[in-house]
Amino acid sequence: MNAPSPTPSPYHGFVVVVIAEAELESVLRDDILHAGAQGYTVSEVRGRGNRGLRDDRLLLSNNVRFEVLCDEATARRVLDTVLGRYGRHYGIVAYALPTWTPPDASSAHRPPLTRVRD
Amino acid sequence: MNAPSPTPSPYHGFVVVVIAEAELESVLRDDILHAGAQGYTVSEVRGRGNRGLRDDRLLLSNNVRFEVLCDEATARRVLDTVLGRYGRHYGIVAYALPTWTPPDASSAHRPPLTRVRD
Amino acid sequence: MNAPSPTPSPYHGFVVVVIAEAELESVLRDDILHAGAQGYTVSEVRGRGNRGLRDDRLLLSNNVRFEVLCDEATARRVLDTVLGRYGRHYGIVAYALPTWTPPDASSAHRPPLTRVRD
Amino acid sequence: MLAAIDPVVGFFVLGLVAGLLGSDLKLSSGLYDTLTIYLLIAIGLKGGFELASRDVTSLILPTAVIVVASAVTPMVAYQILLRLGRLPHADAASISAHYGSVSVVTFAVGASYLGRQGLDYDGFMSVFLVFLEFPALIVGVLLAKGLKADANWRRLAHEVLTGKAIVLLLGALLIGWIWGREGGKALVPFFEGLFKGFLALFLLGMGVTTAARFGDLRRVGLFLVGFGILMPIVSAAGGVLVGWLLGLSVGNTHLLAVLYASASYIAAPAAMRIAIPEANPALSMGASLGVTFPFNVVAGVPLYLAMTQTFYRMMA
Amino acid sequence: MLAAIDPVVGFFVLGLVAGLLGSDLKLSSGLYDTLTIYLLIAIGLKGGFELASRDVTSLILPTAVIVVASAVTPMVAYQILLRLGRLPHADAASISAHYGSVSVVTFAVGASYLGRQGLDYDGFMSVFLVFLEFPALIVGVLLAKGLKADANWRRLAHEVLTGKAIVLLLGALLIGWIWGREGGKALVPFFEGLFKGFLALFLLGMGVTTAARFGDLRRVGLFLVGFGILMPIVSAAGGVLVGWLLGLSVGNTHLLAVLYASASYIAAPAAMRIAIPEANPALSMGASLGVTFPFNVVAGVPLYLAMTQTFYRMMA
Amino acid sequence: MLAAIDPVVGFFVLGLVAGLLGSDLKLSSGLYDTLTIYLLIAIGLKGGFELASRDVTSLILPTAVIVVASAVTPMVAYQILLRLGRLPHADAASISAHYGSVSVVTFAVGASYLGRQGLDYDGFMSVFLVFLEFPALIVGVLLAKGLKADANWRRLAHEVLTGKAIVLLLGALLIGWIWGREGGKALVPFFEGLFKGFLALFLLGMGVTTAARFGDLRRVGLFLVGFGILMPIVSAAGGVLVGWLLGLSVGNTHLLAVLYASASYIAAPAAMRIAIPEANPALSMGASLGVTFPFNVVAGVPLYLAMTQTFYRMMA
Ligand SMILES: Nc1ncnc2c1ncn2[C@@H]1O[C@H](COP(=O)(O)O)[C@@H](O)[C@H]1O
Ligand SMILES: Nc1ncnc2c1ncn2[C@@H]1O[C@H](COP(=O)(O)O)[C@@H](O)[C@H]1O
Ligand SMILES: Nc1ncnc2c1ncn2[C@@H]1O[C@H](COP(=O)(O)O)[C@@H](O)[C@H]1O
Ligand code: NA
Ligand code: NA
Ligand code: NA
Repeated sequence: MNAPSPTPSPYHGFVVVVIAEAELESVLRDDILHAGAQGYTVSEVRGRGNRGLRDDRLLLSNNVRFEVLCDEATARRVLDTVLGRYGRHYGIVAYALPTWTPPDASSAHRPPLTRVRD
Repeated sequence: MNAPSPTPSPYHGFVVVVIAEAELESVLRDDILHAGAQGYTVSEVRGRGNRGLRDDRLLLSNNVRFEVLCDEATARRVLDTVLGRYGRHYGIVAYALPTWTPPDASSAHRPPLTRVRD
Repeated sequence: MNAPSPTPSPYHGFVVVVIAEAELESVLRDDILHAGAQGYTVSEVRGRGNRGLRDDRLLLSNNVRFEVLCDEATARRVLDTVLGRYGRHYGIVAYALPTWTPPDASSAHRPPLTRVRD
Repeated sequence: MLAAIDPVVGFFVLGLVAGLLGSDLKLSSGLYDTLTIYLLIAIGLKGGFELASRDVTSLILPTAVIVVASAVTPMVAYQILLRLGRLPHADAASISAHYGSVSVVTFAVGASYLGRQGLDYDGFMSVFLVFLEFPALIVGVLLAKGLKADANWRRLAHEVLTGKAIVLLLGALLIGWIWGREGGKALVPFFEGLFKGFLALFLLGMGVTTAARFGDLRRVGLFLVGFGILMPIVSAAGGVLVGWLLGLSVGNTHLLAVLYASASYIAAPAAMRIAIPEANPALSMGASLGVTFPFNVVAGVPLYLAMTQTFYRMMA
Repeated sequence: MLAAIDPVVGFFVLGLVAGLLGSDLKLSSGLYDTLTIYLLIAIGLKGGFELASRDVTSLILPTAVIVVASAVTPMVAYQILLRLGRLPHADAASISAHYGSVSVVTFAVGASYLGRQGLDYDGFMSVFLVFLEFPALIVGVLLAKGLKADANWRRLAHEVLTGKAIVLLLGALLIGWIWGREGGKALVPFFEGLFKGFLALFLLGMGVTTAARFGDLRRVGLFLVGFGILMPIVSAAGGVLVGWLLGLSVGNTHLLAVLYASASYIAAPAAMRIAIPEANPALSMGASLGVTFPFNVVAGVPLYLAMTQTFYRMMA
Repeated sequence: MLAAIDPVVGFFVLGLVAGLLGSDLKLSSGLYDTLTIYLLIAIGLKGGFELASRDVTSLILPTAVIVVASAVTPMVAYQILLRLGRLPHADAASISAHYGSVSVVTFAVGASYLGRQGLDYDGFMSVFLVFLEFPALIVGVLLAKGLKADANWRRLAHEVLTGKAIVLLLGALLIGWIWGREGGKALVPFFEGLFKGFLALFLLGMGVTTAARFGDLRRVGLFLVGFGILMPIVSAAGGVLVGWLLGLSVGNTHLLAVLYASASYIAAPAAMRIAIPEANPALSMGASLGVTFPFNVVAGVPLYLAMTQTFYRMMA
């Protein structure tokens, strides 16, 4: 059946995770939406990598962690944009994960691009 | 060998992630446990989606992010419950990921439902 | 081509997630780096499991959530170390996820161990 | 002229300008929480100290009148929003509840302003503050759901009555009342001496927040902007009338007008999210935080005093 | 009668009631941290100012006696928990350490209470506070591990000695001692003037937390509830005896009794989690935060004063 | 001798020791933010109150001179870093900008120190503080990029001008100026009475942070450690000269020397991260927080006063 079901299904598609210096939050936000994502979730994280410790309890700036649900094409655009633009000079890592689709008739018929809410 | 090994193995099964308005935290908590999960991890996140910005630094309420390790059946129940109950009127997104099982004898024999600690 | 490309590719390999009592943060940090990880990201989370509620707004200590990007061998070492050492007496759960590799020539040639930045 | 305004309003404007310029100035959410808890306790304590030093029975009648009269605001607001604004049922009800309820910080700004004018008011005004939190929320849900079963009244009542606004105001009021100013004098340097400083910080943050809310004004639409300015003036006029009928002093009546005119942005949003989930929170918060709060703090508070004084002079 | 109690206890009760009603009132963890840091510094400074104005050598003997005597509490507690309570070895040791150590906030409530009774006490009592943090933790680990090698004493010593409780108490004590009240007078409005306000906020949060801990009481079991009430009374009696033997004033002896009776919930849990990981933290925290802390704050503090006064009258 | 030092420095040392011992003492990031906001407002207000009570036109010339002269520091620093230190272009430019800009907390420590010496200074010194934030940042970018198009000046200007340091200092200055000390007296107990207390807490946290930064010293290298100590002395000497040429009092000149000697660790890092992303922030922060800040707070501030007094005596 193609009629929209009253209850939304769990998201199936991709999750892109981007971890970067907090200074980049506002530009990453714009880039992610520009790449076609319809939303994002962001949280404050601390970390350590090639550039040493980042922890705002020590007056250093924190990192932020973006989590973006999107389809495959958007996932690639997000990854390409953020790593292409900031990967060279800024502390940034990014990866993607395919989400699990419950093997269930109603949602199996949905294309992966469908938003989670009807 | 069926004897419980002294060191626990990494979790294999599913991770369900639910991101929703902070007002729903207490009901989601109950729903998740009701659906059969044996625990959950929750953190404060901010975000943007169809309903605009959510950021408690701006006196708006935050979102919360639940992360639930569970078996497949519980994963489906959690997703169905939370999206079914709150998907229509509240800002909520949810997805699941299958975790990776290290191809290693001792844990391969464990059924996916086994809790991570012995 | 083996020449390093100027823009980094998205991370492909594994993500290990470790959630544990905040008291373990400093030792987990060392163990994770020891196991061969080149970095980590950590955030404050709350949670509930076999040992009841953990929430620092209630003067109980919080949990911390480590997220480690690494190759398969390191992922196994991290999981084995942290669960082996602390799994018995402390509240700790851990799992791993394989990340998605965009089916794209330049990064497909990279071995999974390659760091995300050139 | 500026001297008549309280410098705490300067901090509100500073936050507003910083927000509009896109400054990185932000109050952490922990600081917001701390300031909210502080202001609620300080105001509650002050009311309690006052109650301890006077005959309480004389307050029962005015409280009852003021609380019952406060139900008029949401009912008028609902009709306006539904008929003139053509808003959906649920949104009209939710917004009405926001406007019928009260804002603690607007009250504090009003009290500050009175102080600078050399006008007196009684500490028991914060007793009204406590009781004015509820009625509008109840009216709002009644408007949205009628008396249907699914209105989950128990959960709503719980949400409202145990919300931190009520718990802290009422609790601090009781503590102040039981111990009195003399018994609680060790608390005075903190909860009275620093009041203006904490209020200044809170208003700084509110300025930043209000600036961020201006973006919602587009969604809110021109109609709601007008509503967010005119509705408080109408409510304030009602407050002047009720205060005068009760024989309150000019200062007290002014504060009552400020209370009626103020729109809630702490207790109401949380309660409405539970009670009327179909309502869009961007509309109610956009109007109450983006329009009415700045209007009241900057222009409304002095205006309502002028209204009060004019009316009292006319009736004298 | 209520007038004898400090209004800060009113805030504790308010938090407790809010928590039991399921209110959304919560202190952010940042605010908890801030309040803890403030209280530790304020108490340390006060002790330091006192030391600066007196002959310190006269304190060496009483400090030594008080510290050594404090080791009795965990040893008695351990036997009771093991034999009467039939608790596992590790849990008995860990809980003993909690009860042998001290609670800064209970101390502050005791000092407030004395003040309201018009009774004097000496600022150097907070010197004891610093030194009473350790012995029980060491005894606890000894009980759990004996002198076996795996007790990782170095890590434990580090954890305890560099824990923020000790570092701030001792550090502020030194600063107060070095500069004296005159040299540090610019710090007085903040660290003394606001003390009761900060204490009130902390107790408000402790009330909420205690309410949340009541759920653990089921796990804790009836035995531990009784233990959590009777053990502090026994320890307080020991404190009265030691204070009297050392010839302390009634006020000082009361505070010593309060210190002995109080159970740690900041330093001990962190140290025990490292030293005795087999022990279940829900048991020790349930008893110390869920039973003993509220008992002490509400009933214990006045009770211990009555005990002290009665004993001093008997011996006079 | 210790009596000459402000006890707030004691808190810095306490934090440093705690950090070096590996204590779990940490200030939450919310508390850091709160303290920063408080200090910026308090300093700005103080300057504004001062402006309100004097003829402002007399300040225009000295401000201009002081601001223009401040561009010398980053230019000298750049040459030293590039030629003697052989640092990469971008790093030399970024570090120069940090050293040319100013540190609000170092300024506050300097002002405290003067107060303890019984020396006067004028509140308008914090006006200079505001204007000394910019020039070095602009010089830094000019050095890194020349006047090339890609320097994205608009974004940089925005970042600097709307950064919370400038917004709060300038905003509070204006508020203080408009309302004056009399009009803003309700703010005084909070923003002046508690100043030293907040400063003590901030320095406590800075101590912990500085200790954590010591790890970067290895990366920073011996050269930068020497630079971090000698550069501020050179800049302070320049400050003494400029102050003397402008005919400032000894106290004011000392504060000018402290400003010139101080290195930024709030405004500059954020601005440089945007303007010169190629520069490694560990170098500039390691030098400014790990070397120069502790040096200034503990040794520099008294040294610069000695320098000022000696020079004034010589020239008298
Ligand atoms: N291997 C890794 N696993 C997880 N997070 C990482 C890893 N490497 C770097 N990060 C995160 O990315 C931030 C910047 O990395 P870097 O530029 O390497 O310092 C760090 O502060 C961490 O939060
Ligand atoms: N595409 C997305 N990716 C990640 N998080 C999202 C996405 N869409 C929505 N969210 C999260 O879900 C919350 C509610 O979404 P909404 O109801 O669409 O406003 C948002 O505030 C985000 O935190
Ligand atoms: N099933 C689960 N899903 C997600 N997080 C969990 C789960 N079980 C436990 N946790 C997390 O691990 C912590 C310790 O677990 P426990 O030792 O079972 O109390 C909890 O506080 C949670 O944050
Ligand atoms: Na109203
Ligand atoms: Na004790
Ligand atoms: Na400088």
